[in-house]
Amino acid sequence: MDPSQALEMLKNGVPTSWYLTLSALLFSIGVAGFMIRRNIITVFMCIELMLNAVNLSFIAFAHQHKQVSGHLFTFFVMVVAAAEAAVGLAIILTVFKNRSTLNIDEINTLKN
Amino acid sequence: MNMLDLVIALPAIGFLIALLIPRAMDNFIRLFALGFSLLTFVVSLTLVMGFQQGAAGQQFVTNVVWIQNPEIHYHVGIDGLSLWLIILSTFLTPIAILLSWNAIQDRAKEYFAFLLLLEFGLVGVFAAWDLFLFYVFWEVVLVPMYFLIGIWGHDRRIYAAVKFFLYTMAGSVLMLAAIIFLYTQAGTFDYASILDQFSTGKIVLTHLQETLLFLAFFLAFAIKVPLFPLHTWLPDAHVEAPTAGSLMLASVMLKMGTYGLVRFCLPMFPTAARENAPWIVILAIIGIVYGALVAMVQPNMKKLVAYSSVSHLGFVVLGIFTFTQAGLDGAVYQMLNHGISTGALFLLVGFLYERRHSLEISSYGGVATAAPWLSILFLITTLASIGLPTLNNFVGEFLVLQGAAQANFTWAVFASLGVILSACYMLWMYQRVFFGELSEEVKHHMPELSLREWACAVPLIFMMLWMGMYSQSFIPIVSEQNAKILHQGKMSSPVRAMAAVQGVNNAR
Amino acid sequence: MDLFFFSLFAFIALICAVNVVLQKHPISSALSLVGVMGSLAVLYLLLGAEFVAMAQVIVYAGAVMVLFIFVIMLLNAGIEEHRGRSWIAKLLGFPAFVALLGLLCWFVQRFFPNTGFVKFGDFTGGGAQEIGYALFTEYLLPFEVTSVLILIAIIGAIVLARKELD
Amino acid sequence: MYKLWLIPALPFIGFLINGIIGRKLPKAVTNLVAVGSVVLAFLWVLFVGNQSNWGATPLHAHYFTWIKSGAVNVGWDYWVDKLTMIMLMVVTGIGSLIHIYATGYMEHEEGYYRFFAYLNLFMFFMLNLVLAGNYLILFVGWEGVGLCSYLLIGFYFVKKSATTAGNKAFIVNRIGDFGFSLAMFLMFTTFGSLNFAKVFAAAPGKPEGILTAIAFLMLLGATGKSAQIPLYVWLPDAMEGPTPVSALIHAATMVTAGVYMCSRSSVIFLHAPMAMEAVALVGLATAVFAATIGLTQYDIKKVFAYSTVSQLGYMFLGVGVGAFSAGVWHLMTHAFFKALLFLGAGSVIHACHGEQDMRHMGGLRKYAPKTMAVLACASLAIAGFPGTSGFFSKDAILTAAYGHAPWMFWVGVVTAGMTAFYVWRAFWMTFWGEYKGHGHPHESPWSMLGPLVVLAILSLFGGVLFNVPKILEGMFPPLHEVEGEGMLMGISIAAGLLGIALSYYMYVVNTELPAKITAALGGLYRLVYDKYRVDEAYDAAVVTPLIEGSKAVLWHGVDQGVIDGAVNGVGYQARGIGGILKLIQSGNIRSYATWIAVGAVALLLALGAGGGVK
Repeated sequence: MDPSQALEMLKNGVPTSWYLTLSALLFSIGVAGFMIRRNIITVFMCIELMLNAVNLSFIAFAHQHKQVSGHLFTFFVMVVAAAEAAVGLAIILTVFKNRSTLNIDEINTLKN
Repeated sequence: MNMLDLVIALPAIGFLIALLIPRAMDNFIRLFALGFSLLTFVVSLTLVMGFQQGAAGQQFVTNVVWIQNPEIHYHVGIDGLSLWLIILSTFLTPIAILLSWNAIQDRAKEYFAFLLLLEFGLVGVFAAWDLFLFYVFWEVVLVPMYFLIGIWGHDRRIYAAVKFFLYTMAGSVLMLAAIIFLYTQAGTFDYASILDQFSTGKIVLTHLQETLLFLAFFLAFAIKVPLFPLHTWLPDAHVEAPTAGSLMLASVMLKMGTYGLVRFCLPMFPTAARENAPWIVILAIIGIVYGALVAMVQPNMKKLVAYSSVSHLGFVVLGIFTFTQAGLDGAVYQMLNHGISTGALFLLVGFLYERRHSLEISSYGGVATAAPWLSILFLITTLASIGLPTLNNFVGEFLVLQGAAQANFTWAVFASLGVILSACYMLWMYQRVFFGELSEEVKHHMPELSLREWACAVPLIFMMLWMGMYSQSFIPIVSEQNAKILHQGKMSSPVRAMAAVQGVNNAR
Repeated sequence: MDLFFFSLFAFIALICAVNVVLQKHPISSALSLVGVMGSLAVLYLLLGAEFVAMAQVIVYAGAVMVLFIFVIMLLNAGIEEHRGRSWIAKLLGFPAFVALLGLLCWFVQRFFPNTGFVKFGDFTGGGAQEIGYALFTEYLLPFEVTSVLILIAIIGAIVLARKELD
Repeated sequence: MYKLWLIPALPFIGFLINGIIGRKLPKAVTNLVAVGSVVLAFLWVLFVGNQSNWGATPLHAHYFTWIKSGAVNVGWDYWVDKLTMIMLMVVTGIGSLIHIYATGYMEHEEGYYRFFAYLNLFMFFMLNLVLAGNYLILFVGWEGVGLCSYLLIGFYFVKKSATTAGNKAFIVNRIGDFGFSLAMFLMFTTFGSLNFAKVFAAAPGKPEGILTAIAFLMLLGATGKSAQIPLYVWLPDAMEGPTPVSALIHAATMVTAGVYMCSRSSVIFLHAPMAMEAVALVGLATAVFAATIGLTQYDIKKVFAYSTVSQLGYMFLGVGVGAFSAGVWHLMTHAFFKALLFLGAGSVIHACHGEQDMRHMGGLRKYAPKTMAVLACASLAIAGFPGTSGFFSKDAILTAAYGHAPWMFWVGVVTAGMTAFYVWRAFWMTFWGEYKGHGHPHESPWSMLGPLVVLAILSLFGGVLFNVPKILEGMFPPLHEVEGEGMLMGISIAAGLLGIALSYYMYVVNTELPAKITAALGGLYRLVYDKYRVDEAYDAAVVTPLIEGSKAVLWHGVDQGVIDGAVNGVGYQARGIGGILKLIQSGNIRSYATWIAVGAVALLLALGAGGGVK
């Protein structure tokens, strides 16, 4: 496929796979952030980032299949994310009150 | 709803009510548990009254659907094999409760509730006629016993409880697998229907399948029996368990294994059972002699009795796998005998423990001077245990050995060694505990039996004499059932007669 | 047109996402995350998901991120203290990350080679009406369940937050 | 019909009364119950005998089915024939006398009621043994008397030696019972029944091999109960029990049960010649062996104990050579004179305040002349003095032995000489010379002496009064006439008289001589004095290895080492693997995330390699 041909095709719009690729990239960035950051709030934001990446896939597939279900899943994910954010942040507050740190490396009560 | 259902239900109801009684009402819980178990016992006696000798199949049957899919029935019923074992359970539970009266002060409510739950499970195991139901009851029994050992036991109770639990689970998992396999073949868990399908040839197993299924069942039961070399959980569990726990464990729970062998292994897999009999019998005989020898050198009374159980249960397994009428009858009778006499031994050891707070033989001596009646009861029990004629064990041992002699005389020769050794270890222990000079410590801790203790011991002693002197009250219905089992296994008498001749030849 | 908008907002989203991860201060991360969400909302619009795009802006970029910023402020979270990472992480971290990215892209391309094209206006089923219809017919039960979930979350948050009052 | 059950039931009732409420009863009542029940049983035996022509036509009674399972069907059956009748008379008769004696002997003992309860229980079981109509009921009595023997040997249960002796008796007997029970199993598989009548009717037609096996196993049982080589070791130790017990159980009745059983099973033995030979050899060997030990002992009861073993050997010799009736005859006369010897010894011990060592006695003829007189009667009888009871029975056995194999006769004669020697040695050491003990010896009360006098009369004239071979005519093969019977008789009389004379010379005339002889014999004497160290040999060869082996190898080795080791090993392995896997659970969230990521990537790779989801 030569470039001109490709450009011609792009007139029709953007391939869905590009959206999916973007979603994958965002997701990977989220994973990387989750793994390298220590601040619990930032880690939390990386999770949100991953959720958003997944949402994007849902929407892209919804468009692809011309179905509304994907939107609804996204909707539910948002609800869950909102609930999670509320509870999660409340937990962070409590943890911070008890241990005066936001560094997840120090929050390792699960060990043993 | 018939009397059998009532016997199964009463302990369960008692268990639930006991849980609702406030913790503070300690004595009421004891009375309640005793009353309920006695009631159960009385109701269970109506089973004996109503049992019709000579009737075909089981009696007091209830068969209702319990779970729709897969179809599992609440199918219970009794026959000559299970009747006495159920009576044994209901007979011993009140005694177990009564003997724990003062010994258990800590968490009395749960303790007595667990005893009732145990009774529920035991009666259920012996009554269940649906393989799945059987398995459920089998596991129900495990739970209260685990806690009885783990909470109210002695120093190493956790180790013992876990060992007991894991050993038994290891076996029963295999049994579950076998039960499920049978379900895939027969399309039902109903034991009567499965047996029927076997006999009409609807289920045909390959030789390998039959052997594997037999082994799966056998292993579960052999661990419970326990058969050498799967017995090492028993001494630990006995030593650590509270007295009532040891009593129920030795007297009834071990019988679950031997009951299973007779109930399931022989009728369902007759060929595999017969093929595997030689090595099983050898293990049983090793168990008889080995258990006796190890019992002889135990410094701890409960361990000694535990190893003696290994020896005695060896006789039961031996009897079962002789495939003779006498051997099988003797084995079943020996189950009951062992329940009574070893139960009594644990009971009396428990009395000693309550007085002196030690299970070591060496911390006793001269008890006969301080507590003559206790010594006499112990002596009678000891004699029953070593198989003195006119006491119960003799009848069972005689029949088992007679059966073994008919099957293969060499077996009888080696198994009889156990009879000699049993006298060695029991009398030696008796001498060291009861005879000799009375030491100061023993003297001050050895009151004579209390009324409650008499009430516990006398029924057992009475049963020893009754079962030893007039076995005809018990054996005929057992015999009838065993004849059916032998017949189902198509083990015709010519085969046995040949085996008998062979045995005679071997002896020459 | 599509290509332009896609490229622009995809680029913004990626930059912001990288920023979320790389910024030392949580506040910066949070603001970058708002950027990601905003640009995603535009992409949703491109995909014909009007309702979701609005919800994204209102719920995510608005409510959730405000919550984050509240917490950051409340805790006065500063720059995270930096400690040395293990040499394995240093050595393998970045290559592994690139490998992961590559793997995912390769996957997308491999398994979805001939997907269709996204053209604004091709799909109009994402309006509030359609969503609402689906929500109250086919997805009624999950919808109700989410409401319970939200309720639980509220109560949970209150309970957790109450604790610090004692 | 004749209410045979009443015979054992009477002592049993006595046992129940004394055993349960005996502690609260006054001594007179205890005496009455104990003695009365046995005397009544004796009277009932006489009544039954009188009514039934002394068992000439056997009586049979079936009370209830005891054990029934398939073909095994054993009833509680009694069977009375002439042999039973003799045994019943001996047991209840001598039992009554010894009970009366014991009321005097045990008067000052603790646990008086307990003693009589045991004694009555013993009578119950012993009567069961002799009345039994099948082998299993016989076995009931057999084991039951063993139990009572155990209880009575260990009567002074505070003494360790007594209880150990009791255990030894029980366990050694158990080894015998092992043989007996195997004999029963084999018998049942062969004959399909344990009933005497059925077994004896069927026995002649069965192959000799099986009958020999049964007979050998029965012999093993008999050697246990009747203290023959190799299981005789318990009987000398059994003298730890009170003296009436030694007299009743360990001399007159229980220990003869083996002889009784062999005679009872004569049909089987007669068809198993090899076993017969073995019985004779065992009996003869035991007779000599025990007699040599008897020569050296100083404890008066031990002397008589070895004498019992030796005399039981005689009975077995009689049975073995086919002279069953002679064996039973000797059983009876031995019951008379040996009971008397023991009771007399008891009287002597009583007189000497519990002293049993003959070296601390002597000169008692001045203090206890009546005891001396009765003991002289018994000693004459056991020495085979012409006309006494022992003379007839022993002579019958020796004559039969000569008919079987002359060398057996000669060994028997030598034994007879030794017997006369050691019994009279005891007699002289006790009654002649000077008193060397402590305190003042005294004569025993009449409650003790009365039975002694009766027994003395029986010892002297029992052989004439009861001609057992004549009574039992027809039950057993007749005793063969032997050429030169008169000469044989003369030889055995001479041997007995020689023994008496030698003992008189050594222990009355020339009292220095024994010490010189023992010094000359040296090690040999020590060996005999230490009873050939058989107990020690058994200990070293059987008991110690069994106990130590069980402890070290079976318990610690197999049980705790191998089996539990394997079980716990599985547990430890599981724990070890868990310990390694535990490292993953570091508690560090980011490492968890890494693991998840790794897992996801692995999944993707797998999917990619597999060609994706279809």
